[in-house]
Amino acid sequence: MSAPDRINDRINDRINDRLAMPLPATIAEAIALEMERDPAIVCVGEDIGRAGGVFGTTRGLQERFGRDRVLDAPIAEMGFTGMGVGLAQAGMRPLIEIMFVDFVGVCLEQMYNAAAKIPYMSGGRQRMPIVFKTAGGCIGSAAQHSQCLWGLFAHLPGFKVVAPCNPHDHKGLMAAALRSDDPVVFIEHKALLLQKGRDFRHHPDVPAEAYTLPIGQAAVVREGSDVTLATLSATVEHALAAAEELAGEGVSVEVIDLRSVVPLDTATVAESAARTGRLLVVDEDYLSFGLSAELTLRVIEALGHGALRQTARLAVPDVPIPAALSLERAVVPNAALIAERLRAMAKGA
Amino acid sequence: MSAPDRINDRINDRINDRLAMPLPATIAEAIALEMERDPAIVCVGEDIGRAGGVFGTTRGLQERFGRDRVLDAPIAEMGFTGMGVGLAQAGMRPLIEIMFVDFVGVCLEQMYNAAAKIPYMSGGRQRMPIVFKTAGGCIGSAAQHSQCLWGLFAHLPGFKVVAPCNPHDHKGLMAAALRSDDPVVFIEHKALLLQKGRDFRHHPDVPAEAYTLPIGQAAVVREGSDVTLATLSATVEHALAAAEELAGEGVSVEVIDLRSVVPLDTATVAESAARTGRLLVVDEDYLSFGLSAELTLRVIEALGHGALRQTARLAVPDVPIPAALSLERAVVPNAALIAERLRAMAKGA
Amino acid sequence: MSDTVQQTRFRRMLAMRAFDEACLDALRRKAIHGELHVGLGQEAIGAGMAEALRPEDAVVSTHRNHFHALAKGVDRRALLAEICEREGGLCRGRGGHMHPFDPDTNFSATGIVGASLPVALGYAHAFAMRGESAVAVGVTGDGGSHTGGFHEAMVMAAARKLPMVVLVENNALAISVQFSEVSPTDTVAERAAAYGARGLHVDGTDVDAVADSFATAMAHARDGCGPVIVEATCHRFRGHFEGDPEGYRPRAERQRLRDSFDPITLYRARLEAGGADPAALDAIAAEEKAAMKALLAEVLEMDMPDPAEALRYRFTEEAPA
Amino acid sequence: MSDTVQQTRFRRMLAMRAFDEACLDALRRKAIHGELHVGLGQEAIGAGMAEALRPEDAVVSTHRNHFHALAKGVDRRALLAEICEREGGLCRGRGGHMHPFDPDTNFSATGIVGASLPVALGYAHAFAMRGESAVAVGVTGDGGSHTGGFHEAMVMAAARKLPMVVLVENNALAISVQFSEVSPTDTVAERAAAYGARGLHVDGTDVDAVADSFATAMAHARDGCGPVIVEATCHRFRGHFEGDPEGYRPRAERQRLRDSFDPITLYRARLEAGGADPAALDAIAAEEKAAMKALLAEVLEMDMPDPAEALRYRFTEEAPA
Ligand SMILES: Cc1ncc(C[n+]2csc(CCOP(=O)(O)OP(=O)(O)O)c2C)c(N)n1
Ligand SMILES: Cc1ncc(C[n+]2csc(CCOP(=O)(O)OP(=O)(O)O)c2C)c(N)n1
Ligand SMILES: [Mg+2]
Ligand SMILES: [Mg+2]
Repeated sequence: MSAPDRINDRINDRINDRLAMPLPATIAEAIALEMERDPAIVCVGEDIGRAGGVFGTTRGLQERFGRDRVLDAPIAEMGFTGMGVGLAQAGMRPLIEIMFVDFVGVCLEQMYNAAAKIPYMSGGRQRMPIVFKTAGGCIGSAAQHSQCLWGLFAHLPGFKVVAPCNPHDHKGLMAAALRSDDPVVFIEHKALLLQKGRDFRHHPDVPAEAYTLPIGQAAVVREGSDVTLATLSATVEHALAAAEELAGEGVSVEVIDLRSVVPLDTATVAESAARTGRLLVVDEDYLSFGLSAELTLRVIEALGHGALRQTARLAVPDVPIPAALSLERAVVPNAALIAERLRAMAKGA
Repeated sequence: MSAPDRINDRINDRINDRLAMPLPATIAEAIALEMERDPAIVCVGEDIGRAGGVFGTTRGLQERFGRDRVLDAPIAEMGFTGMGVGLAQAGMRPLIEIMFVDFVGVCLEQMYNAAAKIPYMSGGRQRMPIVFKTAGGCIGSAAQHSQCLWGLFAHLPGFKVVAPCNPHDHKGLMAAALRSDDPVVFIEHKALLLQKGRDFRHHPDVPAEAYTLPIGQAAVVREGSDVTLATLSATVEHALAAAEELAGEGVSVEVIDLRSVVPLDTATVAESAARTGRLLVVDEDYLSFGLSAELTLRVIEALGHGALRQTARLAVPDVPIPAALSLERAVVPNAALIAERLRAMAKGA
Repeated sequence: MSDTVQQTRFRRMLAMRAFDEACLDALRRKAIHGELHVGLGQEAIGAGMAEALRPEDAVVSTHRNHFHALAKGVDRRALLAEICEREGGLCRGRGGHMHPFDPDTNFSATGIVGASLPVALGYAHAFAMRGESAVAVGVTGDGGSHTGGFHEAMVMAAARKLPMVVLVENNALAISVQFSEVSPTDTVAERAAAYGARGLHVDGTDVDAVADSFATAMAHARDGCGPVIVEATCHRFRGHFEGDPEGYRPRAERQRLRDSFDPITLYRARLEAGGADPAALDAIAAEEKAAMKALLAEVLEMDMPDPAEALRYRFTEEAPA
Repeated sequence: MSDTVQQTRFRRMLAMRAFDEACLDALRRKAIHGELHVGLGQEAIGAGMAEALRPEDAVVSTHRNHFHALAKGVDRRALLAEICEREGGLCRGRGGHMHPFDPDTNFSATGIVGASLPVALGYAHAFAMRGESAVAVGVTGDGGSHTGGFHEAMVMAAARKLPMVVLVENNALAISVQFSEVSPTDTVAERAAAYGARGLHVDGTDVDAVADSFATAMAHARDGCGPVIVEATCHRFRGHFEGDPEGYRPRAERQRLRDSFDPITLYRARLEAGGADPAALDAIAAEEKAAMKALLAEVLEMDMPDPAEALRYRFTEEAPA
């Protein structure tokens, strides 16, 4: 075996190792790299210290950075979310973990009336470098532990709202969020947090070093010519599966991962939809008064009335997530429901 | 003077008296009539008892119905909003007042994870007849006391969301809300609460007896043929003023008062827009991820792409409400901003 | 021959344990999804509270609610069927194990920590204003005692002297977070003074002690003397939820807790020391186990909800009276 | 010749009163919109806290924040200009009177009751972890003491023994709601025990007493002994906000409070009894009044924000560093 071969082998091993990394380990790595760079970063949340997070996204951080910088909080979200505001005002850069996004109803106050508005209310004099890290999405946990709610945060001015779909983006966007001087709501998906790198269809590979990705740029994750499908978070994987299925039926689907809801990259979606003439927005959040209408209408506003042949949206049809899997499958967009909707669109005018 | 004349005079006096009623007195009257009908109604909120509400919308109720049915609460919204859920489960019909809608961040939990979802989570076995009564809107009170937020409630399934614009509708919709077995978010507008009946351009007259209006039906408050303008709450008055101004310029504007955001009466708006070809949605809530996109897109979905010549939306442009009036006037839709937008549409294709 | 008080307590604990063991079995058979929180190790609290609860009383519980539901008299078939997400469940499979609602017994729960007490407050006000003698019980864990909802509900209940009992199941852990590390006081009960309320502290592994304390608390509240905090210390024998890797405590520690503080073992020893016939106790255990086994088999035969009905029950018009 | 401690306290109270009287004047001239909450009657608290505050300390206040801002050393010209919504104001007219933010003096406020203490908690943690000797002061009214945020912030600060002082301005009213009707305890200070914290109760109309108590509290917190609740009882001389019809209390009652509990009148009497020269005190009063009058005139000449800039400062890229 030649020397270069051995080197390649070692590189491959390393890549293989990294492909075996659970997504939470990738996230913990991103946070650790930033905490090393910047001593102002402080993490506060339930079970993020000794336990390393209920999904493991902060594993190892407390051992490494101590109990003052990685703080196990009591169940007092109003208290420690407001604490984040105070930490930011004191010159720190807090990462506040709200374990599940569903719990936001006890602490939205500090998020939307304080963190999100203080930069404006202070006339730009007070920055709010806070990351609100939280997990959303359906994994069979019923109405109070299954929501996405990015549409809610997006409606309230002052937040950036990020929801990545693959390990590479989680790492780069978490770093970007921690370096941002604005409050960022960073929404992970519970189903993705249960996966390893190699389980991801798209961009499973993650460099070991620190890097950032710009917040607000969508990615075309599969090119196609018949229908434009825009979505984000765990649904990207379902969309890719559905697109593959439709390819077998002769329908070419372009899949766009929005990556963030605020800022929303309308330009990338509009450019694609202008080509395909058909736009499907798929959203695991609730259908009405949320992402799907805003994005669809922004694309229509950008392209003009009549520019598109069809638009459609597939989202949770304004119903709490039911406990029974038989019902959950009927209301949460999955590959089968997406494929069905794409098929209907392809058949349409 | 003949007998019929005297009777007419007396009726006119009565009507004139009632036109002098402040809107809050009309609301208090609606609640009182329902409380008389139904001993299960209990009101809980800050300053609703001895003070009769900070705007007077519960004036006289505590004297009349006692301190158990009209309860002055401490500043503990999470506590007494949840109390509403428990009261409903115990067979009562609570009216819970959140003084200003902006405070919802401390108690949204009980509203959206409990009240709004329990009917569904219980498989229809537990009803939630709760009215969440609150005041929204801009009257110069800056970022934490000026919001509307109906888009936020509308995104979360399980609520009905009502925001009336005139005394007649306030009375009828409050009665309907109190008789509804579903949770209703009833959003008053602070500017309207400072008015008397005769200050209203539309439907200032209110019968003395109890009546209900159906929740979910929009009203065409001014007919027109060139542009359809849909809005609600205090903005209806501004829209009517703008429509009058435009009439002088030869542009005929149809003004629709939506009256509720959930259910949203798309049919009435679509029928009108199909005739005029132009739809303007005006919203005092934030622009993005809210009412304006949802309604516009629903109309487009109903009529088909290309059916409308123009759509436009005018809303608070995703910015916290600034304190300075010079800035507030630039971001909150008022008659001048609406007229300007209508003019631009009338000139367009 | 009917059970003695002691036998009833013993049977109740065994029934509760058998119930949660049936849930574990159902989980293994993939009949339950989402996080399942069982109460193994905390049976003495559920069994101890059952006696003093009247049908008209209300109980508002947490994510770890099975024993409280059983104590309140919720039909265990309907409860298990709901946990197994069946159409025939308490909530037609819509609620699942964290969200059982039973208007017939005034029982409900929530998956949001601290959110139970404000709901109990609502029941308490309704009972008081209607002049009824019912009591509302709000359950929380030690973790929930730090929430704002705990404070706000206590403030309101105490100022109005409402018939509310707050049952704090202090198992010393909120998932991984130790009570001793985040609580400013040694007990939750001592915080009752801040509300001018009564606080009781009891060993929650001793069913007799729990039954006594809980009865005292209920009587106090029922008599119009205002709210009571009953703190029952106990131990959580399993992970926070099924599947919890429990990286935050050594396996040996868990075993030690099971060995030392099993409320059933402890009670059995007391009954035997008092002369109870071991065979009779074995019979009770076997009966309860067999009953739950049969019940689970029955439940697993029940239908799943029909996907075509997924949108029903959001609003009243969708739910026939 | 510089002021004595007593004269300084007297002057501070007069400066505060003159400040809020200037606000009332500005309101009459329609230079302020929205609800204005003044602190008339509560000057002894603001003046009493000023002495023990160091530049590095933080204060997080409420809707009734002017005196706390002045006590913390916020530039009064910028503050008044902000209250009058001018581009030259502390926050360029975006914040208004309920939302002043001054990173230079570590002062901020919120219009949401109870929301101030969690923010103070954040400062306290930052100070402690950085090994600084600064203290974070969270201000709340009696009404705010019933909020969940109060409890959660106290739990966390006490468990970690953070340098936090909670100043409760107990004016016995939350808008119309009487403290005695909704509080389960006679005082807020006595609830400190529920957090293993120190509680101090002081007559908030006596500036000397407030200065002493507040200094004690600050020293306790600064020395790493954990949080302190300082409850200062006082009276609100005006409506909750300007324009409040105050239907909930008789006019005579308001007058009685003004006559009996004006902290300035009371202090003046004490100083005079101690031999102070009435003319010197008059001079102080006149100076402060004149200064504020001049300042208001100046502020009212300042520009309003430019509507073209209404969308700026939402995000960092819109706000130059
Ligand atoms: C408001 C809120 N925050 C966090 C959670 C997540 N969570 C669920 S249970 C739990 C721990 C609860 O601890 P405790 O109250 O002691 O009850 P136990 O699980 O020990 O019975 C947490 C943090 C939640 N459900 N709700
Ligand atoms: C969460 C929340 N609820 C209600 C209000 C409305 N509100 C503003 S001030 C106030 C009373 C505050 O009373 P207190 O804390 O005693 O302060 P004080 O006005 O007496 O200084 C209320 C109810 C609010 N701003 N925030
Ligand atoms: Mg616990
Ligand atoms: Mg007060």
